Amino acid sequence: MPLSRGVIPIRPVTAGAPAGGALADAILAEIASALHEYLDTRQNHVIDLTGMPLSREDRQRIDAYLGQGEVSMDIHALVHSHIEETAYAGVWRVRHYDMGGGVHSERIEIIDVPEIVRASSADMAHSARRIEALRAEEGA
Amino acid sequence: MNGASVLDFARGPVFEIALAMLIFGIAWRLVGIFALRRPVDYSEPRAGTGWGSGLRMIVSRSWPRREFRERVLHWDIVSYIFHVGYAVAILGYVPHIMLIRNLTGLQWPGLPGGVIAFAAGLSAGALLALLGHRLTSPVLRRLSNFDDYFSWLLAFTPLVTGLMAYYGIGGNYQMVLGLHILAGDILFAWLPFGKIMHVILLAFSRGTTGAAYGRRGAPI
Amino acid sequence: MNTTTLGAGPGAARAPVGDNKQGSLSDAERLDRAMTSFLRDFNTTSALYLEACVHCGQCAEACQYYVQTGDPKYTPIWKVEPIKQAYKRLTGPLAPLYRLFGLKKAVTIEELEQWQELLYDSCTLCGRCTLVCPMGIDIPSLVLAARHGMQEAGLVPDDLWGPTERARREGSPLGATKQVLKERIAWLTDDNNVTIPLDREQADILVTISSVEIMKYPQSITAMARVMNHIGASWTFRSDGYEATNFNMLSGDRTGQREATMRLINAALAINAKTVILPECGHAYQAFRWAGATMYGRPLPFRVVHISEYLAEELRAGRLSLKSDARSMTFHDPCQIARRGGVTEAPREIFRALGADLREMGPTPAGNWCCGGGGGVITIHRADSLRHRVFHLKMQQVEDTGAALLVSSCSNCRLTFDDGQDFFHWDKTAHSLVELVADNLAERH
Amino acid sequence: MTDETIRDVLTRRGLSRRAFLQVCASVTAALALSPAEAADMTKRLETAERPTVIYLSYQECTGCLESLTRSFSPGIASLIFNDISLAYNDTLQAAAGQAAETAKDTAMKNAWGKYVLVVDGSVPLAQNGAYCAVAGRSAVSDLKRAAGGAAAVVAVGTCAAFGGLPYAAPNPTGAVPVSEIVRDRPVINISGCPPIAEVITGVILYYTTFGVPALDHLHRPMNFYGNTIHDRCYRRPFYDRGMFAKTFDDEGARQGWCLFELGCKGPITHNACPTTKWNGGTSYPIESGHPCLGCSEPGFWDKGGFYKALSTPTGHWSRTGVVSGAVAAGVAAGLSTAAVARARQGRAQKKAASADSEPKNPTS
Repeated sequence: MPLSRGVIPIRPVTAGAPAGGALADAILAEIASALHEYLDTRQNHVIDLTGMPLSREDRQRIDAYLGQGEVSMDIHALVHSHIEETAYAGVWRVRHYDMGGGVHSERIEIIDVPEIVRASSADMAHSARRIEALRAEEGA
Repeated sequence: MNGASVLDFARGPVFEIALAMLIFGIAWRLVGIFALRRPVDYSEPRAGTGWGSGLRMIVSRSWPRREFRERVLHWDIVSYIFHVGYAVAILGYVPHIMLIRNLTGLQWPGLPGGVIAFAAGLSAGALLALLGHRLTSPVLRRLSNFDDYFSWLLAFTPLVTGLMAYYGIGGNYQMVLGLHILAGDILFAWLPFGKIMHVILLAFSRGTTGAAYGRRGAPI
Repeated sequence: MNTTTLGAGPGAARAPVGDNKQGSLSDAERLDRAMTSFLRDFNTTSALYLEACVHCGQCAEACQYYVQTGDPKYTPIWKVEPIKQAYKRLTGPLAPLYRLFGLKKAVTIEELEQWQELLYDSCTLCGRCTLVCPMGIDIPSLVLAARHGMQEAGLVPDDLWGPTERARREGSPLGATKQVLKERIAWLTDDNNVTIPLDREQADILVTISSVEIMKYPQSITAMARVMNHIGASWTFRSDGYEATNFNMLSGDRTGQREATMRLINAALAINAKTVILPECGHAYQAFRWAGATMYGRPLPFRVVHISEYLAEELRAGRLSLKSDARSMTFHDPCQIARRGGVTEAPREIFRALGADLREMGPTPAGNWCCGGGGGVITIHRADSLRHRVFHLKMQQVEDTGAALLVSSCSNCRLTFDDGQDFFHWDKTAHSLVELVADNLAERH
Repeated sequence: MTDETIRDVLTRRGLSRRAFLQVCASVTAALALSPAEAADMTKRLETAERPTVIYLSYQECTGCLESLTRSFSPGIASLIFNDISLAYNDTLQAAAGQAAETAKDTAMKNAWGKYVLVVDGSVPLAQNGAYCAVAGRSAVSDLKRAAGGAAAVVAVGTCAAFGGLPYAAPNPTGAVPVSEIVRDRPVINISGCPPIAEVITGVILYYTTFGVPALDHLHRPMNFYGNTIHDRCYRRPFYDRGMFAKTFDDEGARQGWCLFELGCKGPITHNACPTTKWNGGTSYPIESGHPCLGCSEPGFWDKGGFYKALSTPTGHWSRTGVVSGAVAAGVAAGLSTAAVARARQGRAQKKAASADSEPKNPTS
């Protein structure tokens, strides 16, 4: 449990407060060109926001611009991941949460469907084996 | 020697030695001058003892008299840019104020880093211009000796290393910071032994002439 | 008259310039004497000055020799380089370090010989450099100290040494002996119908004279007498103490300087003078007003004033009344009286009393350009062409005022102006302030 | 070596490729890899053999291991490290005594020449290494033996990397960092007191896929130690604007101003704290209001005090002593040089007087 903010009179200051929203513009430009790139070459593009020194304004602007799209998914694998399409088709926001519930990785992917959503052939083969095994067990 | 050890060295023993040399040298030079014979002037003063004029001249000679401005003011201004920039960088930068507080217990609010960097940059530019002037003016070439160039170098090095440290130029920050502090140490240690001693002698030499002229009632 | 040795105009026969050394000492002895003298002179004040110089070179910009020639050797502080060098090696607190690291070489006899020109020919001790120096270094005082050593070493320019040596021998540099003075006063009294008291046994005021006046401007003596008489002062000239010029000081001859000073002091003491008036002579003012008591070793028991100061006092006291002379005038402040002497208001009070249209030179009094003849320079003939170059500055400054009349209060300046006027075929003549006053005395009713 | 890949291990544990991709995302985010590098790493991890890690501890406080295992929320990477790769660690394993030694020997033999040797703690050399011994062997000989079969050595923590606390003056045990002992293997220093868990695991995974990462002059991976705390500190704007907390409880401290004046060593400390943070990304010391101690830098114990501003002298000598000594010496020097000058002047005066008693001047 985090200590109550009232106990210790600390007012945390968010990172990079005075930086302005310059980075948001650069990211939006990158998204636009990545969409063209994907249409031309089918080459996907990932923008990893995790290590970027984004200011509060940057985040607000990115959120405001990208908005919410039609698709929203959750993955419950090793950890929880949340994936949602933005208001722009093919522009996805992918967030991986760590075991404590914090975001450990946050990225914008430009692709038709994010890689992590697809079921892998190996897993599908494994599934097939498991179903056959189950049926064999039931049949027996 | 890596950056960390240069930094520790500069902040540690070298600083102490430099501080000792600074104080030792100033005491030596001032006592050495004032323990010489003192001239006695029995003439009847026209206007008091001249003390007031001495004090006044310490201040007034900081700006050239009207009659000389046409010929000297431009270089005076360059020199002022150097000196004021230097003073702003030394006295306005919080890490420096920390040092002063550590040494004297005095402190005052600092200035933003950008202001300091601007002042230091101007100061460095002015210092370069002054060197150019010294190297090209026949008068200055005639007068200049080792002390002039060496003192210039020792004044310039902390500025440049300080700016490098501020802007993260030169790779290893610890090394650059260490060199900056080392350069400051060397400047400290050298101060009393070369022309930079003028920061202290200035008041005495101006005051002496101011007082002498003052008691004569002569313009200063 | 023996004035040809002084105001050599164009084409005047030049005195033969020897090797400009006095005596037959060996070089080593000369050097040793110079160093000994330098050493004796160092004190806290000169030490401060020699330590404080930052080699900024601004003094050059104030010096007429540099300004007119652009030659860096005329930079004022460079002129005292040998004494600076000696100081740093021998006396300064860091002298052991300087010697240890060989940062300053020992002064050589060649350097001293080379510096003779810089110390004598190209410095009038005018002190303009003192006013520009950011460290406030009084360079003329250092030049004087250096000249002491040069004199001890017998390295004074012959042309300057001549009158200096004569002053020692005869009591006056230009041959104005006691006998000459008496004769001169006798015929001035006759010619001008004026009472000129000489050798009165008691008087409140001892008036002194410059030998330049005795030999070249005798009318100045008459003028002084008329003014003093007009005021009704108790005054006298003394044949045992009249010569106010002190060429010995200019040469660097301490012994002679002291002797010349003591003659005036003793004469003043003999008549119980309350006041000694110095004539229109700049260096006399330095030598007696400011250095006199120090030569005496204690404060003088009488006050010393320049004639212009005295006249201003009497104007204020109402004992001197003048007619109006509304001509446009400009005043040349003599360096040693104004800039280095502190007498700046007195002459202006006199001009106001005359109702003159005073057109000040720019700049003056502090920044005034020197006439170029002070400090003994006027006597050194080999320096004539250099002196004429710097006189050009002065001439320009006078011309710029547009004043009809040029007045000064120093007969040495006047001599220099006369010479320059001659050389440049200039239409301006320098006049004496005292003579101007004498010519405008109001009638007593 | 096991011939198993990391992917295989995850599959065996019933985790899908999606879980694997989550792992990769975690690792690449921690390493701050570019998207292209991240894609490359994902591909390589798919086929990379599971690394064997042998973890040895010498003069240390176990804080590094605590960081690794007891962090607020164990990260994915540490899960991999602890549960998948770790072949030997005397603190974590159940075995003890002879059984533990045998386990270690077996692990080393099985992966001889291929394992990653992680060392935690400094190695004492004084008294023939008697200050630290494991199973009757001194730390130094134990380390030399283990390093003999290692593909690379990872020195975890400032003690192993730079000597750390045992190395602090006067260093009674003669402690040295691992790099002083191991000279014929690549040594990767992961400094910090302790280091960040994600950094330790990230570096090991990076080594597994790409080999030795780019290192700085102190052999620390540039990925994590390439920037100073100051470079990425969210309080940096306050530093630049000259706004500093003066004490721990003043308004500046409450407003989150720069802690430089309180001794922050951020400007000279290279670490990933501001980006990776601690306790599962919760915060890092400066965010908690405490200046950076500079724990990932060599000799941080001996820099004159944690709360002394970086620009002030470390001050090992007495200030009063230095100042008064210098003043006294200066006055003495001044008086003596002046006395010498006066004596010289006196001699000159005498000489001039005797010269004056002879013919008065050079001309006569």
